[in-house]
Amino acid sequence: GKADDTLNIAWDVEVPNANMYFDTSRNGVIIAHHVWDALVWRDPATGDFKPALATAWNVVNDKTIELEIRQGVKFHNGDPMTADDVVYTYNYLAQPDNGILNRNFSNWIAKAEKVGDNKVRITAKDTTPLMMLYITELGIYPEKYYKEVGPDGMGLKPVGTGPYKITAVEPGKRLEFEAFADYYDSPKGKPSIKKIVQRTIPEMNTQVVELASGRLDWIWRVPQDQAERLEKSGRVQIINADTFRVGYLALNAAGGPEDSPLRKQKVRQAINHAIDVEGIVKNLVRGSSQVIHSACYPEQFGCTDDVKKYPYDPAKAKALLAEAGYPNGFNTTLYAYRDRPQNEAMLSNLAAVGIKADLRYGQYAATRDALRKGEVPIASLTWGSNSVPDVDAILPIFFGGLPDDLAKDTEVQGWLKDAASTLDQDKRKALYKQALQKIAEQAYWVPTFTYTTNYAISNTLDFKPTADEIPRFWTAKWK
Amino acid sequence: MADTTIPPVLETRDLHCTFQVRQGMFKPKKPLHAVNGISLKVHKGEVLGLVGESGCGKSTFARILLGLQKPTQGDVLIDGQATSAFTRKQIARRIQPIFQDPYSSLNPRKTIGTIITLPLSVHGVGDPASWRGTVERMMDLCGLPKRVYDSYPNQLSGGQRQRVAIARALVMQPEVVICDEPTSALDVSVQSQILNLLQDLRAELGLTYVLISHNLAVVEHMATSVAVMYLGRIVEQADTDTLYHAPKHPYTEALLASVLTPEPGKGVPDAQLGATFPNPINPPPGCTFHTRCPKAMDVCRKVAPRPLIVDGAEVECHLHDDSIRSAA
Amino acid sequence: MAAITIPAAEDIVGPTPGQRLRKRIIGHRGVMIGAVILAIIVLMALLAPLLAPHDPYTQNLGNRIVPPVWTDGGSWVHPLGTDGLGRDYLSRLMYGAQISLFIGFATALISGVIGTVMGVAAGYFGGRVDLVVTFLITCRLSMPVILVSLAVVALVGSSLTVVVMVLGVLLWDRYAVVMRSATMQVRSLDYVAAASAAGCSTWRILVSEILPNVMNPLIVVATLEVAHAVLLEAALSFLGLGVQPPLPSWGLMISEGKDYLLFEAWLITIPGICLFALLLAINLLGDGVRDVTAPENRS
Amino acid sequence: MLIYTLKRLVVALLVALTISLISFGLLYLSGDPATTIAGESANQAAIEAIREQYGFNRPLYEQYFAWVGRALQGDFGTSFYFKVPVTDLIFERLPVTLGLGLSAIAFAIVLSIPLGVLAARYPNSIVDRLALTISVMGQAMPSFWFALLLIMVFSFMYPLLPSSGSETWVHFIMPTVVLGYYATPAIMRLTRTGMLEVLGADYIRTARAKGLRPRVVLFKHALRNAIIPVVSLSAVQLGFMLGGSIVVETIFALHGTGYLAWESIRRYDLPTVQAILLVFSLIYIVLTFLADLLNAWLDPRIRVG
Amino acid sequence: MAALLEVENLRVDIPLGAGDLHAVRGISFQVDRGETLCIVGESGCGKSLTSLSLMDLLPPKARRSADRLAFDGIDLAKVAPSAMSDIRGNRMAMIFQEPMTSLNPAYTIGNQLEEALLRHRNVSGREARERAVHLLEKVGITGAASRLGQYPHQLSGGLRQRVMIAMALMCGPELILADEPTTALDVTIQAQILHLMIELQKEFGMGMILITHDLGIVARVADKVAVMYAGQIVESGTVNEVFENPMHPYTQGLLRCIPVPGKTRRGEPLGSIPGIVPSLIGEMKGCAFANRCPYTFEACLTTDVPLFETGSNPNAGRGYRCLLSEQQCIENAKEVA
Ligand SMILES: Nc1ncnc2c1ncn2[C@@H]1O[C@H](COP(=O)(O)OP(=O)(O)OP(=O)(O)O)[C@@H](O)[C@H]1O
Ligand SMILES: Nc1ncnc2c1ncn2[C@@H]1O[C@H](COP(=O)(O)OP(=O)(O)OP(=O)(O)O)[C@@H](O)[C@H]1O
Ligand SMILES: [Mg+2]
Ligand SMILES: [Mg+2]
Repeated sequence: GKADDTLNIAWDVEVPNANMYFDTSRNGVIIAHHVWDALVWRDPATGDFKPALATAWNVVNDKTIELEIRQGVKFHNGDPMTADDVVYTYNYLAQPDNGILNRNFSNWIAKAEKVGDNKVRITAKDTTPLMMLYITELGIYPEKYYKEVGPDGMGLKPVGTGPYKITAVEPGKRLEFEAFADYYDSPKGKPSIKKIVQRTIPEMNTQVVELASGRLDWIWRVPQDQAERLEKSGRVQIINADTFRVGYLALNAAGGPEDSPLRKQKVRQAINHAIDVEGIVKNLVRGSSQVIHSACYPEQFGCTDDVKKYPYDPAKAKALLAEAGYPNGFNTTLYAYRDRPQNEAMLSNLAAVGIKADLRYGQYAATRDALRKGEVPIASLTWGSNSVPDVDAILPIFFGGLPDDLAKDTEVQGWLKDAASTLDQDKRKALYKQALQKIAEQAYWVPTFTYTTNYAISNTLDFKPTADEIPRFWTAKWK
Repeated sequence: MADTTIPPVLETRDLHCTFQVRQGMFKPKKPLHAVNGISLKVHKGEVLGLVGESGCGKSTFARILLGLQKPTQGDVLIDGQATSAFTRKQIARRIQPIFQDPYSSLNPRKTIGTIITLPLSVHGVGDPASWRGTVERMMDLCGLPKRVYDSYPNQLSGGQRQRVAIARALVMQPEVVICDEPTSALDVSVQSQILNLLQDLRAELGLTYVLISHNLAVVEHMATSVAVMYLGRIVEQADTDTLYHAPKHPYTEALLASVLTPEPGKGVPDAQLGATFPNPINPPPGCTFHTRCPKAMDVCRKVAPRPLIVDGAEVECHLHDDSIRSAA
Repeated sequence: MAAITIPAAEDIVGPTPGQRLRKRIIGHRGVMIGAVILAIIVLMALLAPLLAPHDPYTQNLGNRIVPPVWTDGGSWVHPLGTDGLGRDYLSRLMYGAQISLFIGFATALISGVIGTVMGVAAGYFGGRVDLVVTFLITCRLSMPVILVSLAVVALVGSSLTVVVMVLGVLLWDRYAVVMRSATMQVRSLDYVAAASAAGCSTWRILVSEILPNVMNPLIVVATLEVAHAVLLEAALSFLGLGVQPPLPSWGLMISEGKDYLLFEAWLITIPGICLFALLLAINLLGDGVRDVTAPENRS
Repeated sequence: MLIYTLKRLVVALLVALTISLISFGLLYLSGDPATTIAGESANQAAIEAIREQYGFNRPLYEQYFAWVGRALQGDFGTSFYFKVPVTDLIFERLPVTLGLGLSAIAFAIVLSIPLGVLAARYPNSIVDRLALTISVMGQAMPSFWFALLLIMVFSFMYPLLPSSGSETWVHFIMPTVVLGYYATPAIMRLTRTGMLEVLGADYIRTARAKGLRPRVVLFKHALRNAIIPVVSLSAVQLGFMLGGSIVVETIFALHGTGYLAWESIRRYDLPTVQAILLVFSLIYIVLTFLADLLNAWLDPRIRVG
Repeated sequence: MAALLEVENLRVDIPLGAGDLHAVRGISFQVDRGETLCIVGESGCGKSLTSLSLMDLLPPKARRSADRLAFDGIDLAKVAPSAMSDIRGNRMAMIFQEPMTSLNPAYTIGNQLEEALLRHRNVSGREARERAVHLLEKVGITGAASRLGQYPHQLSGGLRQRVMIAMALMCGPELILADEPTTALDVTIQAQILHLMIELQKEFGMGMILITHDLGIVARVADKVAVMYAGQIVESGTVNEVFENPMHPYTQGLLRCIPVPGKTRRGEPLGSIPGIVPSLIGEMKGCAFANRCPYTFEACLTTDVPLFETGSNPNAGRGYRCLLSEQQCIENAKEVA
């Protein structure tokens, strides 16, 4: 609370450890942002890149970048941060057998080398349009300390250069952060709150009760209904913020049995028409959630709304089904792993046009496994793009021929490949637009809506969320 | 005795039955010789009385005769044929039981009619239509009113239940009936009814009984010959008159002395057997009775007596073994 | 002293066991209360298609979380209000009764068959059979049901069939334990020996002598296991692994109402109370049957 | 005694083996855990690497025997999720669960034995009715529902008790009540029927015939004998509480083994789930063994053969 | 001087769902010091309830009433429960039927023996122990001192019953109530126990009420006999009078039922009493034995039969409850013999 200058926060998931490269969860990313700084910092408000541990940089060519390393930065354990640490970190990440889990941001790295006292050159394996973005996500590890303690030691006693240092780790239970007194003059700014204590509380009601009784100051992902009523009670403040996460129904357009109705474009279009996304957003999801029509988050680079739209029209859906040879609809299965009410609503939309779907509600992993085996006709899924503000973080995964690609549209795959291998941003944009239009035309997906998150925070706290779902507590203040 | 050319209806040869019992949860199992070498013959029409203290193995012996318990050693012969060659069903046709407790020997969920019909239906005797007649005749014979055919056991008195048990045992017309304490759960007034019934039925149907009882007066009244059991063995066996008038074994003597007849003024005799009953799991060495025997000799503590025939009685006691006595 | 009528002593024939049982059941308050509640719930479940005011699956997103009629804003259109998807709560409760009862009885049936067979076999044959069964019981008891069923349901995927099968395969322990000891008791009684001595086959003894006489404890266990299964399904549903929506089991309704606990408590209290009433009724019934059939109650 | 203990040990071992087999088959037959470990954003290569690293591509029986071999040395492998030895993980969290279980059983005993005794002493009295009501309610109340209601009342409407965490004993009050209440009916019933039965026993009549005071008869002669089955039951109930702790720990955010088990199931953290199942069953077996010993100590018929 | 125990018109009723069960229906008797009264009757005739009602140990729902219930001049019907418990086990002691279940399995017999003395006498533990050893020896248990540490289950039935006797004697009671003390025992042990009880009773000069259903025991042990049927005493008197001249048809019937070695002829039918005991629930009219009696006439069914006193010595309490004349009864008895 404000009284002891300690920010008490709760998450519903256990944090396995505090070693950022060994935790792929959202919480791992949040911890990483607090404990480790990267070479470059991206301002979430403007999207500009600003110098962090590197004071300046120079893109040498398609695959190479050189950076000037900042002097006088200290790690949490007191060691100075040097170019050697940077080189070590990047080369460590480039090793294929290092066992790290978070490879999306790092598997482009070919090598890093020191090219001057404070100068580092980083080479990519391929043309990497998002190189700068990735660099902002890669925290720098202390070479000496990390060699000493290894990944496990790092997980229990993390050391970085970030605005908060971790003072206690009880895996799965709690983490304690303390503002780092020697934090350099970073574009992130100096932290204002002295201590942060994170606890894991799985049950949302318990979280809310603890918040209401003052034992917590910050929680998030509060269900909309509960959030609205909490706000009304006046005991806490509610902030509804956008996220990069979008929801969609993936339709198995290329797989499944030979006579699968979903192989027919008309059927897929019918499904698009059948689902009352607008109604669901307006009545159920609410907040600042928006309806989307293309397979990406609207603010992402390359995303466009200029695609074929399918307004809610059950009659048309029925007509399309009839045209496709299913005047009485058909039976199918809908796989889902979260947001039961929304899925039930969609289920009833489908039922209204004659598509009787069983809900198969299970674990995310099980759903995705089944999906990859081609056993899933319709899956209700979401994707958060790892908070990357570029469609590169979504389209190639689902339409670029990877295992999650159900459409298997070689044309789209080709465009996406082209887009990934050029640095020409306009060209990329055009290619993505082409792809998104075809995806919509073919109705491979039913894009639904963007997700928002409700933050419930104590009245004394001044906190501003960002769309990338990374709470930045170093910017939080007591009122 | 009986004609030796006709084999006895029932004969046992060196019958043993050993249980493995656990004395406490933490103790290993130990053998308990419940029946420890019994050889007996029962001739047609005889009533063999079997007496002995509680736990000496009478019921176990009865269960073996009925084929309900496998002997660990030895044979039971019916009409000279070993029952090990018979199925349970074949034994059932010839030997039937009457149990002590008329409350637990009738299935409370079945009507009297069904209970008595059971043996008929198991053996498929005659056609089912005739069963009811047969059963009612049997009930009549056992003094049961026809009305109770559709009653349940809990609606009957103890004596009536015992009559049902008897009817069930006799409906197949077996040769031998094993009565394991048939009256000890009943009041005297009912006991005499049942005993009379058993006598009548025996005469009428030519039955052979093995009558187990701890009531010596009852045995004397019913039996033609008597066997006295002690710790799994028959220690004395003779025809009833011989045994009651000239008991040979000290244990038989003590038993007879302990019978309390309703004759005022005679006082309570002191049988002079010690207060302790030996533990059947750890039977005393030598003659198992020596710990309580008022006439015990040194030899009794070491050597088990052998069966002897003395004045028409078979007895296992060193007192009657001339070779031992002359040695002593 | 001839012509007088003395009532024949043998005439004293009491009521049959069935009659006595009926009389005692009627006289037992717990049984009656339990039976009445259960009858109401069963009727509600059976007559749901006739009685329910709305279709339990029809959503009306514009009409969500309407409070019940006795609170401000409630109306008789939806006497118990509507849920988070605007479905009529009363109708869902009625159909939910079907599901919850089905789970309870189907599970009890499956586990009853497994447990009774095992228990009776162990009790009757003793020896090695008993050893094996006892060992299986120990194994089963040493695994927490909820943990195992959670694991299985999580891995296999949850659905009504899966839940019933999993619980059915897990909840046989009490049957086995009780049937084993009941059978042991009955087995040592003389009427079994008599049947055996009459030449009955083992099968016949088991079916016609043993089984009818272990029926009472079996019924008691069965009722209690119905309650147990309903409760477990509710717990699974609560953890998100029970029956699948839109099927409305009461456990699932509680789980769905959970999000509204603090502000719209009726969404969780109403199905909670229904579940409570059902479990109460079954337990009262089971306990009552135990009382009524207990041997000390014979007099 | 020694032989008895050895026999129990063998049984325990067999049970453990059976359970490990069941849990192994159960978990591994149900799909490929690699996807889960890799996480949402992992690509195919990462999944392959993990499959290789953990040996999921080897035949099942090989995996099983390798696992048993290591388990026999006390090594249950490394948690997929936490990347620490499962043994450490479990033993770190066990105290919370055991503490909760013990306080819950203590609560149940303290509530149910006196009530059970009184109910048996005064059958059909108000106390008896009360005891009956408490026990019937306990049987009929889903524990998660009860827990949520308690939170609503005692933390939200009247903020008296903390609803999460395990720092002080105050944090344990509500979880203890919820979990303990769950075991109360069975214990109370057994105490009551046991007492009723014992009070009708011949030796109680003997004690009264000696002119002993009612208090002495009730506590010295009756309770002592009625308590014996209650001891076993309490141990068994304590074992059952391990399962019950899943729900309770989740709601009250107690980081014990029950919650770990549930989360591990959701995370496909197979080594952890397996180890917890095994540990739970071993605890159960140890508990019943202890109960038997305690019984033997309480009951001279067993103690003195 | 008044007798040690005087009972007049003792009734015990047990309310049941179907009506009151009149288990004991107005019985009267007296026992003096050094005297043995045997109460004999068939199962369910109310023998145990009679003895329990004397000790105030009836089951909770049973109700007791009596015109007079005096022990050594103390009115037992009026004393407070605590005063009654001071008498119980102290001046009046009881021995029960089931030696197997009448001792608490959880405590050593030493503990259970001493407990009785420590409750009623202000003695040290050592003294109690000595008395226990003394009495155990007295009842014929060898190695008494070492037995104190044993638990009931380690003793055989006969030994347990001896322990029960010793326990009853711990406080030196003036009256002993023994409810079927030997029914569960083997014949040889039964004889020993009865023998022992008679000796001890003589030695301590106690009054004794011995309850049994075995006429053999009665004949050998009793000074006075009361024959019970359906909650009433149907015949009473000294042992010789009752056995030699049974007046009541029931007593006569009972005596005919028993085979006596040497007297009854082998294989000949025994006498018997047909039918069964009437239900004791609800009011009963007429003679309770009427439905089984060979001499029943109309009045038997309607008239409540009083206990007719007879015999030369009024103190002997000779009486019978039958409408037949004394002469008739004696003639019937002769038929029997
Ligand atoms: N199934 C069994 N398992 C172990 N021991 C047994 C078994 N049946 C009988 N025994 C033991 O064998 C001995 C003989 O028992 P049995 O029942 O034959 O005696 P009994 O002479 O009929 O006694 P009673 O007069 O009390 O009926 C007893 O010590 C008894 O404990
Ligand atoms: N607690 C009780 N509740 C109801 N009825 C009882 C109770 N105790 C005894 N009775 C009934 O009272 C009558 C007399 O019982 P009592 O025990 O005195 O008989 P008894 O002569 O001692 O018989 P037994 O020879 O079987 O011991 C019986 O009909 C019995 O059923
Ligand atoms: Mg026997
Ligand atoms: Mg009695």
